[in-house]
Amino acid sequence: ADVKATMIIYLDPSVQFFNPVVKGAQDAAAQFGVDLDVQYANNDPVRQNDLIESATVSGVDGIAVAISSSDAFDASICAAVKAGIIVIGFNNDDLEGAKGNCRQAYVGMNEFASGVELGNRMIEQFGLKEGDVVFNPREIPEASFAVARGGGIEKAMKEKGIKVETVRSGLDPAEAQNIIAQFLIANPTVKALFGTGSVTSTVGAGAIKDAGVNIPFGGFDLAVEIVNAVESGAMFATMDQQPYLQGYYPIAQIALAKKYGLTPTDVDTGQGAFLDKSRISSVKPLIGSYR
Amino acid sequence: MTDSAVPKSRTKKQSLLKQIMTMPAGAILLVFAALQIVCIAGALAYPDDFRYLSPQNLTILMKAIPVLGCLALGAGILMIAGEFDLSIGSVYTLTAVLMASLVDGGMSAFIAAPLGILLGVMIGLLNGTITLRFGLPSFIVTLGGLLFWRGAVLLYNGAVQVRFDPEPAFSSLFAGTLLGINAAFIWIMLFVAGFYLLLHRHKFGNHVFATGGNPAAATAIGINTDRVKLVAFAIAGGMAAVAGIIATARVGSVQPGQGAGLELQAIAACVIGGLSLRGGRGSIIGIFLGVMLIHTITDVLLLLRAPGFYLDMFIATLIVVAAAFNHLIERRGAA
Amino acid sequence: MTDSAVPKSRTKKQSLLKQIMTMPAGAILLVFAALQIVCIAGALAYPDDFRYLSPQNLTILMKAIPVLGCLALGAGILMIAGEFDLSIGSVYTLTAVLMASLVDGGMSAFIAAPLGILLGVMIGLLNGTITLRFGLPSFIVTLGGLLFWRGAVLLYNGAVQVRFDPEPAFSSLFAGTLLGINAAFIWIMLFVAGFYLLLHRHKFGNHVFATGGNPAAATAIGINTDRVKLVAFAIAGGMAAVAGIIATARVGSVQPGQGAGLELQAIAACVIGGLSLRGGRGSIIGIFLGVMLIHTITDVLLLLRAPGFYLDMFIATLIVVAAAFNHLIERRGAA
Amino acid sequence: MPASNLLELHNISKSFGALTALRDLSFHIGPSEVVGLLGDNGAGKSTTVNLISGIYKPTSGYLSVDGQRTLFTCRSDSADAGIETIYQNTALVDSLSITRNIFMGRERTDVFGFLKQVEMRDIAMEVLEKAVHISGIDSPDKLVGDLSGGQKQAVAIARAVFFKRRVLLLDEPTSALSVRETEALLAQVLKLKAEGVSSVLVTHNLYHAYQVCDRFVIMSHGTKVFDVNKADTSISQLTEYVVLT
Amino acid sequence: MPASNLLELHNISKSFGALTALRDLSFHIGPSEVVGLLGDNGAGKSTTVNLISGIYKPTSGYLSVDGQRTLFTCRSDSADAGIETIYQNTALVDSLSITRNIFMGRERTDVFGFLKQVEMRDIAMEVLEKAVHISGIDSPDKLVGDLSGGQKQAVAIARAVFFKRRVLLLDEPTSALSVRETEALLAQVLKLKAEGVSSVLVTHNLYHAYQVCDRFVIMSHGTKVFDVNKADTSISQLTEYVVLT
Ligand SMILES: Nc1ncnc2c1ncn2[C@@H]1O[C@H](COP(=O)(O)OP(=O)(O)OP(=O)(O)O)[C@@H](O)[C@H]1O
Ligand SMILES: Nc1ncnc2c1ncn2[C@@H]1O[C@H](COP(=O)(O)OP(=O)(O)OP(=O)(O)O)[C@@H](O)[C@H]1O
Ligand SMILES: [Mg+2]
Ligand SMILES: [Mg+2]
Repeated sequence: ADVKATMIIYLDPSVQFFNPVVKGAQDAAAQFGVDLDVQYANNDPVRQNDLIESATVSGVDGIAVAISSSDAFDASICAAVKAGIIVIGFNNDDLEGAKGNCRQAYVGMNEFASGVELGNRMIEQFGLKEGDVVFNPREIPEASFAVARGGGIEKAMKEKGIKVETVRSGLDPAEAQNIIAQFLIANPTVKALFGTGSVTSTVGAGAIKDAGVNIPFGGFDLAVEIVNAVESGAMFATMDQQPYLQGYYPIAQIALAKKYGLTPTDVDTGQGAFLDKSRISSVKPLIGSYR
Repeated sequence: MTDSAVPKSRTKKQSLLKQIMTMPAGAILLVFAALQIVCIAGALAYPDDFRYLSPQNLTILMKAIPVLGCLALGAGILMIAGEFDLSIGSVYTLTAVLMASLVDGGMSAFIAAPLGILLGVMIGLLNGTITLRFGLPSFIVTLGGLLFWRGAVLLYNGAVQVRFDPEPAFSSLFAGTLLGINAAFIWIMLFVAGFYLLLHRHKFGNHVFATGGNPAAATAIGINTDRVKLVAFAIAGGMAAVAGIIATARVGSVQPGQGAGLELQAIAACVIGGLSLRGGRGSIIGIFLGVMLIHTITDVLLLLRAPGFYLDMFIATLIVVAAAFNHLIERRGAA
Repeated sequence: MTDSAVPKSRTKKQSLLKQIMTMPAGAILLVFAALQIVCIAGALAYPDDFRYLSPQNLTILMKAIPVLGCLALGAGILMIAGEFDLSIGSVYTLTAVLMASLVDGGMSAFIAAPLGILLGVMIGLLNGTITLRFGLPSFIVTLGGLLFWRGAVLLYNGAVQVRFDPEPAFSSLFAGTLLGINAAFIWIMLFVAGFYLLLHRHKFGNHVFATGGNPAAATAIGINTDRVKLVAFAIAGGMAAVAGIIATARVGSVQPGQGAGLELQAIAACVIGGLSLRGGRGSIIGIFLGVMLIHTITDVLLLLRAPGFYLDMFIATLIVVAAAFNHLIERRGAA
Repeated sequence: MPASNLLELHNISKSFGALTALRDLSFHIGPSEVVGLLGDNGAGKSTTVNLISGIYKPTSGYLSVDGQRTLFTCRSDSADAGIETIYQNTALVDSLSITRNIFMGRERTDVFGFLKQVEMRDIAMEVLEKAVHISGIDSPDKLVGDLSGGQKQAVAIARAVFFKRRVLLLDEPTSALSVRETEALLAQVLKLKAEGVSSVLVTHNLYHAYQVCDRFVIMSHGTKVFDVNKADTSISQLTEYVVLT
Repeated sequence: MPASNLLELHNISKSFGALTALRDLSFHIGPSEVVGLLGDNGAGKSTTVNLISGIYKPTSGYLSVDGQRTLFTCRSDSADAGIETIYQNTALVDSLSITRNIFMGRERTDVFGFLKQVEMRDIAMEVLEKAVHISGIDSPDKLVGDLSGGQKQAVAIARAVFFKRRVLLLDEPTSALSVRETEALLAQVLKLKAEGVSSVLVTHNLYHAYQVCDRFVIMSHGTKVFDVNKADTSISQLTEYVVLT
C-alpha cells in the first residue's frame, strides 16, 4: 500500500459502538489501498498521547483520532501536522472546533444534540411535565459520551422543569440491571427511564419489568436486544449516529488527500439519528456491520 | 502428679456471645445479623418509604447475589490455598460469550453451558500450570490472563453483544422460581452447602488450608501442594463460568466489556468475610456473608435514595465501616 | 581446632554471570538487557521499518515511563513494608484535578503542585491510619479508597475535564527538555536514585524490609512497625500525586475518568521486578526495570504496528513470558 | 554391606548455590537400630534428614531401601518407604487445630473422602497423652499457633510416633521439651525399637544420644568423620569428636 | 523487698481469650544475678519473658524497675530500661542478611541516618566469632533464612549479647546449639554477670541452669511454685519441683 494510516479510538476495544466505525475504516482502507492500523487508548489521555506520538514516529501518512478532550491532545496533534501528517478528528471534536486544534477536518455528530432530541421527543410523546422526575443511569458517568448525551437529556428536561436523577451503573449488565431495578423500586414516582450507552439501553427494559412498574424507556446505540425492545414496544426509541461513516470518511479523506491532494472537509454524520418503531426494522439486518 | 485438674482451671468459661465472636466468620455473622435487624425494623416501621421487605426488592436481592457469590466462592477457595486469580472477570465474560454464541448457532443450552464451564475449568488449569510450572506469582500470571481472555472475547466474537436465547427449560432452571424462591438463589445456596462440605468437612479442604497456611510444612508432610493448588485454580475458573451462565440466563445477553473489576469485588467480598490474603484462613460462610453484606449495603443505599452520582463513595465508606466493626467485635472476642 | 580453613572450602567460586543472577533484581536485569539488545539490533538492521532508535521514539519512551514509574515506586515501597494501596489510581486523578483547578482559579502552579502532593500524602496517611488503627487488611481499606476518591473527583469538579495551563517555567520543569533529555525522565531518575538510597542505604529502608519480612520479629526487636507502615503509606500517596503532576504537565488537561486500572499496572511492574506480594522482598532497581520492561514491550509492539484490538493480549503474553524467563534465570543462578 | 540394611546413603552430595552442604556422605541404618546423628551446628544433619525424607534431592549420589537403589523425589516417596520424620522446624500449620495438624495429609475419612472428625479428635487426644505426656493442652481443637514452643514440638512428635512404620527420623526432637517429656520421648524410641522400628536421632545432647543409640554417625562440615558402635566408644570420645572436628 | 532490685514483677496475670497463661506471678531480679526460670512446657515462661520485654501487656499487675513502678507498652520501653532478650522463636527476619538482622532497629548510621555498612559488617563478624563461636558462617552477608537451626540461634544470641545493658533475658537459648557453643554461651553469661549484667535463663536443662544460676524460680501452670537460692537447694530437689508440680 502506498498510504499508511493509523486510527486511534479513545475507549477500549470492547466498546461495541466502534464496531461499525472500524468496519467503515477498513472498507475505506480496502477501497483506497490504505495500510491501516487501529489503536485503542483505553480511556487514558496519557496513553492516547503516546499513541499519537508513536504513530507520528512510525511515519504514517495520516491519523484519524477521536479528539475527546479540548486540550489534552492539542500539542501532539499539532506536532503530527507539523511533521506533514494528515490528521482527521472523528467521533469527538475539540469544543472550539478548528480554532482549538490543528486537525484538518472533523467527521462526526453532536452527541449533546442527540441527547436533547431524545429528551424532547420523550417529553412530547409521554406528556412529561413540570415537577416530574426521570431517571438516567450512566454506565461510566465521567466518560465523554455519557457527559454529552446525559447533558443533552438534562438540558431538555431542565427547560420543562423536570428533574433528572442519575446513578453509576457500571459496565456489567447483570449488575446494572440490579441497580436500575432497585432504584425504581425505591422511587416509584419516576416517570421515565433513559439509557445512556449500550449497557443501560440493553438492560433498561428488563429492569422496568423486575421493579414491577410501567414507565416509558428510551436510549442510545444499536444492538439486537435494543432493536428487539423497540420493535416489541418495550422501548420507545433509540438514538443512532451512523458510526460507519465516522470510520469511512476519515480514512477515505486521508487517502484522497495523500494521493490527489484533495483538502479534507468536515462531515456531519448525525442526520436521521432517531429510530423508533416505525424505522427500526429497516436497520435491524445491518446491525454489527453498517449500523 | 497432683495437678490433673489444674489445666482445666486455667481456662475460664466464656459467654455464648464471646464464643460466637471467636468462631471463624462469627464476627461477620454478628455484623450481618445486626444490619438485617436494623433493615427489617426500618422496613416494618416505614413500609412505604423503605421498601426493603417488598417482594420485588427481595427478588432482586436474590437475583443479584448469585453472580458475585459464585465468583467469590471460587476465588476464595483459591485464596485460602494461597494463590490469586485476577482473570475471573474475563473468564466470566468469555465463557458467557462462548455459551451464548453456541446457543445462537443452534446448540442446546444444556450442552453449551457445560462446555462453558469446561472452558472455565481449562483456563483455571492453564493459569495454575503456568504459575506452578514456572514458579511465578499467580498475581502476574492471572493479570496476564485478565488481559488475554478479555482480548480473546473480542477475537472470538468481536465487540458485539451476544443474545442468549435458550430453551425455556434452561431459563427456568437458572432464572425461574421455585416455591417463590429465585432459581439462581437456590443454586448459590447449593454451592455454598457443597463448598462448605468440601472445604470444612472433606480432606481436600484440610489440604487447602494446610497448603495456604504453611506450604513448606504441607509439602514436608507429604501433601501434594501443587495438585491442591491446581484443583483450586480449576474451581476458581469453573465458578467464574457458572457465574457467567447465571448472569447471562438472567439478562438474556452478553456484553463484551462486562466483568471488568468483578475480580476485585470478589476478592473484597472474601476479605470482608474474614479471609486472609496471605492464605490459610477463611470460611465459606464468611465469604457468602461478605457477598451478602456488599449487596445489602448497595441495596439499602439505593432504597434510601442516596445520591446516585456518589453511590460508590457511600458503598466504599460503609464497607470499610463494616470491616472495622467486624474487627472490633473479633478483638473483643479474643480479649 | 584444626578446621579453620574448612568452611572456606565448602563454598565454590561462582562465575560472574551466576553472581549477577543471584543478586536482587539481577535476573530481571538480564532479561531487560537481552530485550534491549534484540531491539537495538533490530533497529540497526531495519532503521526505516523499526524506528526504535529514532530520537522521537526515545523521547516518547522517556515521556511514557515517569508516570507509571512514580506510581510503582510508591506502591512498591509500601508492598515491601507488607501493605497494599489500590487507591493510587484514584489519588493520581484527584490530586491532578485539584492542582489543575487551582491553577485554573489563578494560583501559581508552583504552589498548587505542592498542595496536590500534600493531598496525596494526607490520603496515604488516612489509608494507613484506618488500616493500622482498626487492624484491617489494607486491601479492603484502599479498595474503599479507590471508590471513594473516584467519587470525590466527581464531587469536587463534576464529570468535566479540567484544563491545566501553568506558567511556562513550571511546564519546562516537568515537561521540558534538558540537554536533550526529557525533564520528566530526569525527575524519575532522581526519584529512583533517592529511593534507592532511602531503601537500600538508609536505616528507614532496613526497617521497611524488616517490617514486611517478619512483622512479629520487627516488633519484638523494637521497630515501630506502625510508624514505618504509615510513612510507607504516605510515600505511596505522595508518589501517586507526583505521577498526577507529571502526567498533567505533559498532557495539559485532566480527564475525571483517567487513572482507572493504574494501580494494577503499578503492582504488576513491581512484581515483574522481583517484589514479593507477601512483603519483605524487592528492590528499587527491580521496580524500575519492571516499569521499563512494560513500556518497552508496549512501545515495540506499537512500532511494529501490532493490531490495537489485540494489543493488550500481546502485552499480557509477553509480560508473562518475561516473568517466566526471569524465574528460569533466577533458578539457574541458585542451582 | 549386608542386604538386610533398611536404608543406605551412597556418596550423597548436596549443594545450595555456592555452598556444599553435604559432600560424599555414606552411611546406613540397620533394622531395629537407633542411630545417633551428631555434629556441630551447620554440619549438615538437618540437610541429611530432609534429604532422606524426600524434601531435598541430592546433587549426586543415591539412596537404597532394602538394598534396592532408589531416589525420593517428594515426601510421599519416602512415606511409601516407611519413613516418618520429626522436622527441626516442626512443620506444623499454625492456623490449623492440633487434630488437623496431626492428620494432615493422612486424614481418616469415609469412602467419599469426608473427614471422620470425632474419630480423629479422639485419637489425637489419646496420642498426645501417651506418646509424650504434655501438660497444658486441654483440647485437640486448639490452634497450633497458640501453643508454647514445647507444646508445638510435642504435637510434631505425636504425629510422627502415631504414623511411624519402619524408620523414624528425629531432628533435635527434645530441643524445646521439658525434663519429663524428654525422658518420655527417649523411652518411646526404645519401645519402638523393641517393636522393630529403627530411628535416627539428631541431637546436641550427647547424654541423651548415648542413652538410647546403638551406633553413632558424626558429621563435620558436610562429611562423615566417624561411624562407631556404642560398644566401641565412650561418651568422652564422642564429645571429643563432636567438639574437635 | 530491697529498693536495689533491678526489676520486680508484682502480681502479674495474663490471659489469652479463655486461657489464663499467667496468674498472680511475682518475682524479682537483683543486680548481678543470674536467675533460672524453670518449669514444664506451657508453664508460662515464654509469656513471662515476652511480658518483661514489652511484647505482651499484663492483664493485671505491674512491673517496677529500680523500685519505680512502670509498665512497658512496647519493646522500646523495655529497651530503654536496659533489657535485652533472646526470644524462643529467635525473632529474626529470614529475608535479611545476618548483619542487618543484628543491627535491626539499632543501625549504626551517619547523622543523616544512612547506614555505615562496612562498620556494621565488621562488628557483626567479630561478635559472631566472639560471643558464640559458630562454625559454618563464612560471611555476615548470608541471608538468615539460609542458616541452620543452630546458626540462627547463634545470630539471635550475638545480637542480644552485643546490645546487652542491664538485664539479659535468655529464652531457651541453647536449644539448638551444639555442645561447644552451649559451653561458650554459659561462660558468656557468667562473664556478663562479672561485668554487672543480670540474666534470666529459661531452660529445660537443669544441669545448665545449676551450672550458672544464683537463684531459681520454678513455674507451673502459670504461677510460681518455688523460688530458692542455689545455696539452699540441690539439682535433685529442682528436678523434683519441675517434674512433679
Ligand atoms: N536452604 C538453604 N539454602 C542455603 N544454605 C543452606 C540451606 N539450608 C541449609 N543451608 C546451609 O547448609 C549447612 C548445613 O545446614 P544444616 O541445617 O543441615 O545444619 P545442621 O547440622 O542441621 O545444624 P544445626 O545443628 O544448627 O541444626 C549450613 O551451613 C547452612 O547454612
Ligand atoms: N498467643 C497465644 N494465644 C493463646 N494462648 C497462648 C498464646 N501464647 C501462649 N499461649 C498459651 O499459654 C501457655 C503458656 O505458654 P508459654 O509459651 O509461656 O509456655 P512456656 O513455659 O514458654 O513453654 P515451653 O517450655 O514449651 O516454651 C500455654 O498453654 C500456651 O498454649
Ligand atoms: Mg539442624
Ligand atoms: Mg517457651
